[in-house]
Amino acid sequence: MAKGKLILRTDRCKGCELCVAACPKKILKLDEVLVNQKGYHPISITNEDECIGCANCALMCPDGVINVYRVGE
Amino acid sequence: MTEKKLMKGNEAFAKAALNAGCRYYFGYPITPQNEIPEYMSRELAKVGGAFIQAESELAAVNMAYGAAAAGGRVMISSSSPGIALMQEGISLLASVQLPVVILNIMRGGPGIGSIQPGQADYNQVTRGGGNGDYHCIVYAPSSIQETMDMITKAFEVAEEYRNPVIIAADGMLGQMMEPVIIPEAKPALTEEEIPAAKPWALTGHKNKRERIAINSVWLEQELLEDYINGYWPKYIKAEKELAEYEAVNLEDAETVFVAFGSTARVVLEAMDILAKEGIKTGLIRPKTLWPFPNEAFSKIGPKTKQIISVELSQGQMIHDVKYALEGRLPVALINRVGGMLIDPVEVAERTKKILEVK
Amino acid sequence: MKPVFEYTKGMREMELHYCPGCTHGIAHRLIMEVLEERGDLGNCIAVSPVGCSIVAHHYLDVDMIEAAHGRAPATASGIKRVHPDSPVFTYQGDGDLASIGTAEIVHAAHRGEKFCTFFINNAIYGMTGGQMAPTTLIGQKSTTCVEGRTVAQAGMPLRMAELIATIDGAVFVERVSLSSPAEIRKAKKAIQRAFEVQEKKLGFAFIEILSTCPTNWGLNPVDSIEWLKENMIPYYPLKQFKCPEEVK
Amino acid sequence: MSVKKIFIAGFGGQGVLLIGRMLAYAAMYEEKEVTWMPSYGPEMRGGTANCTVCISEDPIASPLASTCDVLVAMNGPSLDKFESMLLPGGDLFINSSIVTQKATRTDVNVYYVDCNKIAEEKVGNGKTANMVMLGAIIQITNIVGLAIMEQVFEKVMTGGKTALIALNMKALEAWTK
Repeated sequence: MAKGKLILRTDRCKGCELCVAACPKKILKLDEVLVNQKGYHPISITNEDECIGCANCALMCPDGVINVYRVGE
Repeated sequence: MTEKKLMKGNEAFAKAALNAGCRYYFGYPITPQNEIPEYMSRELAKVGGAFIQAESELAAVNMAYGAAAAGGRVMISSSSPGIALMQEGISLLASVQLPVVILNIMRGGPGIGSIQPGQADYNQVTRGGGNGDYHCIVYAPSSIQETMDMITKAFEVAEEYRNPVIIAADGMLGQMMEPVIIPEAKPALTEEEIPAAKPWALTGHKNKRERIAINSVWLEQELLEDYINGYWPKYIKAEKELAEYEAVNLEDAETVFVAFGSTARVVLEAMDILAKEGIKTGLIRPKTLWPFPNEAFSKIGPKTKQIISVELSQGQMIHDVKYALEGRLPVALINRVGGMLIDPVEVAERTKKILEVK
Repeated sequence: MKPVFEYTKGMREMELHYCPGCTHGIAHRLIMEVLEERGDLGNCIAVSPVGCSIVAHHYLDVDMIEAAHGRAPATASGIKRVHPDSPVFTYQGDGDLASIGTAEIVHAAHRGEKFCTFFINNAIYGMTGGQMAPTTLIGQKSTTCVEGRTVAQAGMPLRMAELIATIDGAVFVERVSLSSPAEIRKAKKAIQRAFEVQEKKLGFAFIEILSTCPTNWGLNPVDSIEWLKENMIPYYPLKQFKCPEEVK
Repeated sequence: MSVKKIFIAGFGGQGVLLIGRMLAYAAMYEEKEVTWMPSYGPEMRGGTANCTVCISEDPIASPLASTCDVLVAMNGPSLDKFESMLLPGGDLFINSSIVTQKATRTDVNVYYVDCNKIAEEKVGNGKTANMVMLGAIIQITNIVGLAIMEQVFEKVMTGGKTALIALNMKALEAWTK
């Protein structure tokens, strides 16, 4: 069961993948289909249940795409 | 030798300097002229020259001051705010009469401004900019080829007049590509040849001549006055001998445009548009901004009723135009500022408005 | 849901123009987080440089002025004289601070100016297209050293934090990196201390922030982070060079 | 003066400036007058790019275009922004691999070129998408000859790149009306 919940503002994403590299659970990935209005494949979550809410992704994100919340509190 | 090459302006300018025998270049990154220091960093060492990426434009101009005093053939380049920072050094170069070619790839100002093409450096380059009584000789090319040819000439003029020469090009010329014929490479002065070629240069007296001192400070003002009066005739000579311009259709024109640099090219196209509507126009294109080609204005025919200065500024050259005309004809301004370019259709439309108003 | 991380209100609601993976966005955010937490967003006055972050004033929700290239510390010195109790900082890149602006930064430190300087070191000129910076590493390629920087041509890269640390007026000097979540947390702690030093009027506070420039390094953003770790940190060690007792 | 102005726009990285440069080389080798003027800005990834190429038998006055004879839209925003620049009767080339909308002009000739698909399927190399577009421009406008392009490629693709000449020539001919 997920401990963390990510709210993504994918319109701001530039597909740099710094969050992908920082995620300890490896549950972030660029969306292969979607292209945002800036012309980038934005970030997406492959398995929401595994998120531990560590916020490493948000710390690494230069563009303010990711907000992180604790589930159930 | 006469094979045409498609070259980006800035690279062509650097190549022209190299072929003119320039062996020393000092610069600092600033858009839109970065290809010049980049080219020099790659090529100068190959021909026995030297490139330094200075810590600032202020350092670059003072490196040029040193290298020129030592007898080297030197070019520096920058863009408008960088040239502003160099003004201390330019005044210094003029005060001690050292030849340096200064390439200004102009952009929109004031302040840090915009990185798009501009001509609001007119006052900065023609009115000194630095302190004291001096002039820079200023060329204003309108194509890549003309810039290359003017650079070639600028080194000769700088050394003949022992004075800084500015080439006032702009971001459009620096960034565009055109086919060019590269000027023939001239041999550069070797270190051994400097004493004979430039007897005023610092080379060490070798116990064979009196020591040379290059100084800008004069604690006895009487001596400074004598010194300034002593070199001033070269500027009178320059005014007589160096002014250049291109005139198009002055005899027939009812309206004569005055424009320099890349703006003159836009005006040429506007003239075609106006001609199709039966409006006869001509053009005076100053190729030197100092000395200003006053003589061109005496060639304006009796049919001309209106002069229009077209500039990428709030109207800086227009004052020289009015001075040259001595009040004979009305002068209007068509302009854009801040790095905005003007296009031929706009020039044509605004011209018609000016002519209707009268 | 309880927030673990929410984008700081110190960042204005607009997208950043920086290239994908450029760490300016992280540095901007950390400074604004600290100011927000201190309740200082409304009091702060900041100075932006010339370089990619010349438009920082678009993004940071504090009063700002853009300085001429390299002159931010002089501008900040003037601001601080009028508003001695307001938090003031400069945000400068390696061309701005370590090249054209060396006189101003050295003398701001020398006077013990009571403001903070955040020095973004990414070892290259970004905005003008990848020319050599004073901090470019030996062997690193740039458009004005296409074969790689050599000592003979350009000397050894300048270590600004070490240099500033030799000046008595600089009382807090630290070098941090934006290369991992853990390092980012440390960087934020250093920024907090720097503002405390300023608040207590102890002297000049200087933080060098190792950053990436994927575009001009010719690497993707993730590889750029690795390059920073492997190449920059060995030459630019992460270290707190000076810290007054009052903020330890 | 019969100056032909070609305006090419798209995302940075789509080879927009390269298409223009290839046209400029070709015109020069055909002994024509030519200018190539790029948009320029701060070095930045992910921005937009455009360039203007002017080709003429006579010296070219302004290298800028407020109107153009040929418009090439490599992405959607470029079509929206620049469609009105095209003179009536002009040629409009749209990269239909990326541009989903249709042209709104009815007084121009519109060509939809599926650059990426043609590059991948017919040429066998997705990177040649911009050369597929260049081929379409040349075939329709005859602004330069297709034959001269081999000479252009020989000049710009030297050393290890000579192997790419045949591939690029194939790309130029891949699109057919």
